[in-house]
Amino acid sequence: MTVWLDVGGKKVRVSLPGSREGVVAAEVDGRALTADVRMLRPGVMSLVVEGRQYRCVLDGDGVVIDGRRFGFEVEDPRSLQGRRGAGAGTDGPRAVKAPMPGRVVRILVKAGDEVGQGQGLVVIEAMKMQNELKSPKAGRVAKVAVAVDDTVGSGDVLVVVE
Amino acid sequence: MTVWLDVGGKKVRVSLPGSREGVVAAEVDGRALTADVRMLRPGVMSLVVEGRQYRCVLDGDGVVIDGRRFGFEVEDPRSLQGRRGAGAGTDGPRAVKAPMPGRVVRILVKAGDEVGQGQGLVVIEAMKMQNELKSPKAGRVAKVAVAVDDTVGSGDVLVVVE
Amino acid sequence: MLIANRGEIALRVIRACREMGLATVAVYSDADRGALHVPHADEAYRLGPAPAAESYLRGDLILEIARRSGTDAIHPGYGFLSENADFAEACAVAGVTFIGPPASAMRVLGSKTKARQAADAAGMPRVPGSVTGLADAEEAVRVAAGIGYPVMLKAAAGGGGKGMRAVFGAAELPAAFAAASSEAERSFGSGEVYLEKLIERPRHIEIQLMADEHGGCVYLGERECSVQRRHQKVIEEAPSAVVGEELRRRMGAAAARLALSAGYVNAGTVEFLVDAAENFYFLEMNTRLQVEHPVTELVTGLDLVHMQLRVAMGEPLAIAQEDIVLRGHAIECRIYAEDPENNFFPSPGLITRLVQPGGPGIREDCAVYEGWRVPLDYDPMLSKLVAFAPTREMAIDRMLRALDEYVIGGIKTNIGLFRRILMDEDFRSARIDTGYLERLLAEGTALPQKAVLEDVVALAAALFSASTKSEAVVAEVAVESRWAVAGRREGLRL
Amino acid sequence: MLIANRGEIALRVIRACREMGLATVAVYSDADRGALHVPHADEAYRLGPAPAAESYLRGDLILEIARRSGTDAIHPGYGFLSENADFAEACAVAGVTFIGPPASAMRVLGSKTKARQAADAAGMPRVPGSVTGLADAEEAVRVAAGIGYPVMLKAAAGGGGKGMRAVFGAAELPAAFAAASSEAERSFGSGEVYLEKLIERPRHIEIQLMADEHGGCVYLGERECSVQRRHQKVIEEAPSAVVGEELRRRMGAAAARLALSAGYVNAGTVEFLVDAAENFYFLEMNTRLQVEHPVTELVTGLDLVHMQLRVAMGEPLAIAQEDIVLRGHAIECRIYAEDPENNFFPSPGLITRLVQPGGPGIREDCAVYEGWRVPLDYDPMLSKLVAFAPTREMAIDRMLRALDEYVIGGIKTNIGLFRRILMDEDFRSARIDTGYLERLLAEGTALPQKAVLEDVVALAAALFSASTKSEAVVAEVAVESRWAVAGRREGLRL
Repeated sequence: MTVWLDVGGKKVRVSLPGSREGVVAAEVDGRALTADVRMLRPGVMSLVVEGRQYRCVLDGDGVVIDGRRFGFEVEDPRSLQGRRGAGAGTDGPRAVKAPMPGRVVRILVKAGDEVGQGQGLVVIEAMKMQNELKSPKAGRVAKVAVAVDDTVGSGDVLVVVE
Repeated sequence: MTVWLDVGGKKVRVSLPGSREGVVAAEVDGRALTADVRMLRPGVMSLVVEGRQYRCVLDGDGVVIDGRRFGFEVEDPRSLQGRRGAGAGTDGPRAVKAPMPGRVVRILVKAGDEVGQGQGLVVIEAMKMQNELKSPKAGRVAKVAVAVDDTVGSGDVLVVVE
Repeated sequence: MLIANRGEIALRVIRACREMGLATVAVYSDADRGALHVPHADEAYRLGPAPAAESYLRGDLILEIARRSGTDAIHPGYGFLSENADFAEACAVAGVTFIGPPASAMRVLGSKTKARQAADAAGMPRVPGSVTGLADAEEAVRVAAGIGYPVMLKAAAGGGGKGMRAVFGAAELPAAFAAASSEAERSFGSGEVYLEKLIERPRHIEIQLMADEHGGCVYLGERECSVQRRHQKVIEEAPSAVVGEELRRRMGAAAARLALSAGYVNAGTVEFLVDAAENFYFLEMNTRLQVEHPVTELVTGLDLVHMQLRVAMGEPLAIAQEDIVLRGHAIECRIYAEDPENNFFPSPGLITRLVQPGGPGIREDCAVYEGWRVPLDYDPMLSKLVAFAPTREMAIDRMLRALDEYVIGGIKTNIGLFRRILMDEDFRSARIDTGYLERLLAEGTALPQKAVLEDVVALAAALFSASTKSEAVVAEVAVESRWAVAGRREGLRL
Repeated sequence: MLIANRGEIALRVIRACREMGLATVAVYSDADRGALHVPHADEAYRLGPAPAAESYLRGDLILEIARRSGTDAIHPGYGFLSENADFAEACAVAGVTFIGPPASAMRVLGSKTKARQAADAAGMPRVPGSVTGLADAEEAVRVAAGIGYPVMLKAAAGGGGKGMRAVFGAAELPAAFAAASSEAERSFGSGEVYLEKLIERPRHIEIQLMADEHGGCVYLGERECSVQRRHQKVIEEAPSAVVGEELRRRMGAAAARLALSAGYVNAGTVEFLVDAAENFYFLEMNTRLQVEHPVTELVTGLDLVHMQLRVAMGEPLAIAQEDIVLRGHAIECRIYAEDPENNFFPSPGLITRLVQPGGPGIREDCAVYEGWRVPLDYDPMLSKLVAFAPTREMAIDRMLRALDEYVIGGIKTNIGLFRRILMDEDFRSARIDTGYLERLLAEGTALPQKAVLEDVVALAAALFSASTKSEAVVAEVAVESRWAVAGRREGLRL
């Protein structure tokens, strides 16, 4: 079985043999890598490679080793699209999104206002803390998408600065 | 859904509604019993009945509450056989079985020996401990089913005393 | 004993009650039916909806549950109703023992402004500033002009950094006043704020007190809580690296004098700022058990909750001042569900993986578990990880070892931040003050980390990915509800 | 640092090494690839098949791994090679530091018979008996006749109750001699046994020592280990309820004198029997770290493994005798995979459920986890649960609270036995001796237990049963291997 991965922005191809516990002779981008694999409980695995022991813990789309989290993505090799579009440039309009669920406490700007980079736009309260969301760039407020006391979800657009 | 159980030798019939989390209106042998049910993780459950809170932990065929283990068996109501036969009486031949896996270290009797109740028959070593298995009754050794250095499994017959 | 709180402190009090043979009554909001304090209690009652104002702050409901369950004592933990004198009074009226000071002492010492008056009366040094609450922004500007900038705005009723703002000039003051007042109103039900002079590079050092009903009062050494972010304590330790026997005695005696002057009973903490010249200034008094009490327990060998309960039963203190000896060093890290990479925004949600540290010298006061969804309605503290060792250096290294073992998956936490602080040379040399952490964060230096071979990471990721399907089943089962899963499967089969 | 051991002690040593910045090398038998000491180490190497004689007792393989991994020190833990002087010598020859006493001191003090000679030379009181090993059963009968029955047979090389037999008359002696000698041969590689007079109702009290290479030697108070079954310690505590300052000083000084007389270095324990009149008799010396060392750590505030490592690095002791002060009380319960209802037969197997206790004052030295299969090849100890509190009574009640929280599913354990002991009036009043537990077990009285409504039990069982299918999936996944499960599912789909 072959798994195509994106680990921290780098594409890797890993070939795994049929048996994936005990001594596993794998290949990473064609390089042979023999590991002694032991699943301790779901999501917690001990890997021994040339004597070196790695306790690996699965955390969503990341694996934690030695206290460091390495994000990864499984890629579908049949898909030719690759990653989604390169994303909005810094020049175009930028949406300021809620980084977590919460409630809108104060709105510090209105549509049409000129704002500087780092200027406060909206204050959200979540888990009893008020957090001020700042403008990612200098520009003009194109839109304020929320009102005071609105409940917002993670990722909801709050303000657009253009 | 109805579950027929044998809890510590007592037959019980429990009727459960379709939803089995949150406030559950059940019946135990026809008696209404309303409980607030919350599964914390697989095998660990909090039950609140009339304000009293019970942390219930599933342990194989038993449930542990307040440090006490209550064994139970799910019975198939369609089966008319009930429990297995009442079991060997104390008068007939009695098999002495290995209570756990181990290795036979010494055999203290041979077939035909007369033995008293509590007399040592076989010594088994397991987990670095030697354990002497004693005769459950006075009688005659009908059979010694193992030899020194045999590896035995849990439940294997070692000696039969008749 | 009814525990009018949630989370780790509710669990901690429940455990102490069990040890003393007291039956325990837990209360919970709708967000907390699955919280870990509930299954540890003998009885459990629903309070109300998730918001604290409709549940854990509803003293009337709590007293009604106490009555219904035949409970004759309430432990308020910290936060929520713990410093609410009206609730303490309502308990007294209802014939229920409130585990804490009498309402009268709470009124004098719990309000920051009144406590400052009491401190003045007791001849205790304090930071220059307004003694009473400020009527409005104009008064604030006037008072600030009198004592000189920089100044600090503070909530009269509060603690924990809420309703606090540092102000460096008159222009910022009106906005800061509005923000602090609104946050105070929201957090403590009172928008009263006052201001005082900002001491440069102060250390935050506090004295733990325990007083009985018979005029006995001991101090249990100090805690240093200088590692703060936005006025929230992040790391606490005992003892302080800069407090010697003599300073400890002076601070302890001053704190005890203040408490006795107000007829204080039970556990309390007097907070001080200490400047580079070892001058100490009274800051405020917390009239309750504090989050960071475990470090004091570890270095004194005492159990503060047991002591609280015995004092509340009317017993005299079983220990005299001269018997209290500090031994070893304890450090506490407050592990929060927050994202240090994203301005420390709270990160509530499902804990999909939990690998907790353990071993000698590690204590964890924690009430989360794998499969628990951290609600967004309350403080995002997940755990208090505490390391004890014979010396400060060993305690730091022990904590680093424990942090290496710790993995919390599914949500963001500040575990990496602690690793960085504990490896920082200034922290290790105890060159810290209340601005230390903000400066460290501003530096933004990356933490030196152990090298992990890229190929090994890729292999681990591939092995985990190859098992994603069964993994998904486990996660679902662990998390939502097995009933739901079973139902869904049956549905699929049709 | 190579840790030549397994289980909780290997993990405990690994944690200490990490705290001191030392890289760790674990070794494991085929039964232990999934054991918890492995994933905590920096490096891990397979030793051999499951039987200890082919793995953890193979000093040659261990030294080969040390060489291969470039390790220059070995910590032997307890048991296995920890008291093997030949191995200590082989380490020295190989240029590897053995964390323990020099082979010469081990030879003098590690053999029970030689240690008795050394004790006589050091003027230490001891129980009458044979000073040298017994050639055969005939000699045993002769010696026993000289000192009078009852007598105790003991393995010269051993400890932990293995190879021990109490004999009450000459008729039993030959069979007991054969059994003890064979068990000793099997456990320690030497069948040498000796005998001594059995003291009536003695308490087992031992002194913890730590000696450096510079002639420094301190005693770290005593532990009482009188609660034993078949000469195996079941509960240990510090301090002993019957040892006062003066007796402690006398026992400690005698123990230190013995150690110094043999050039002893590193951690060691001198065991005594203490009779009702507070006479103490030398029993034996254990030339290694002991299972029950945590109770000493909790009451002294020290870390014995850190001290072991520093001593082995050639450092002088950092603490003087007068600085060692005992504070509070600690109790340890050795939790075993064994069935108290069935003659305490070992109960290895799969841990299908694990709910561990926690909270203030609870330390658990443990290396098992949910999904771990306890192998039948080694000692069935699962965990050392330790409670610390200001007083003995509080420590007992704290332990009871922790035991109430503890659930180990899938295998039998002795948790219920501890509940019974800790609620027993004689134990609570410290009226204990080495025969106490056997007497309690012979009584067979049932433990008073909290009432649980039958209907609630039935409902819980029904709710669990209703979810059996998804439960089974989880158990499988947790336990065997997710790869196997995934494969099976795919198979089913075909």
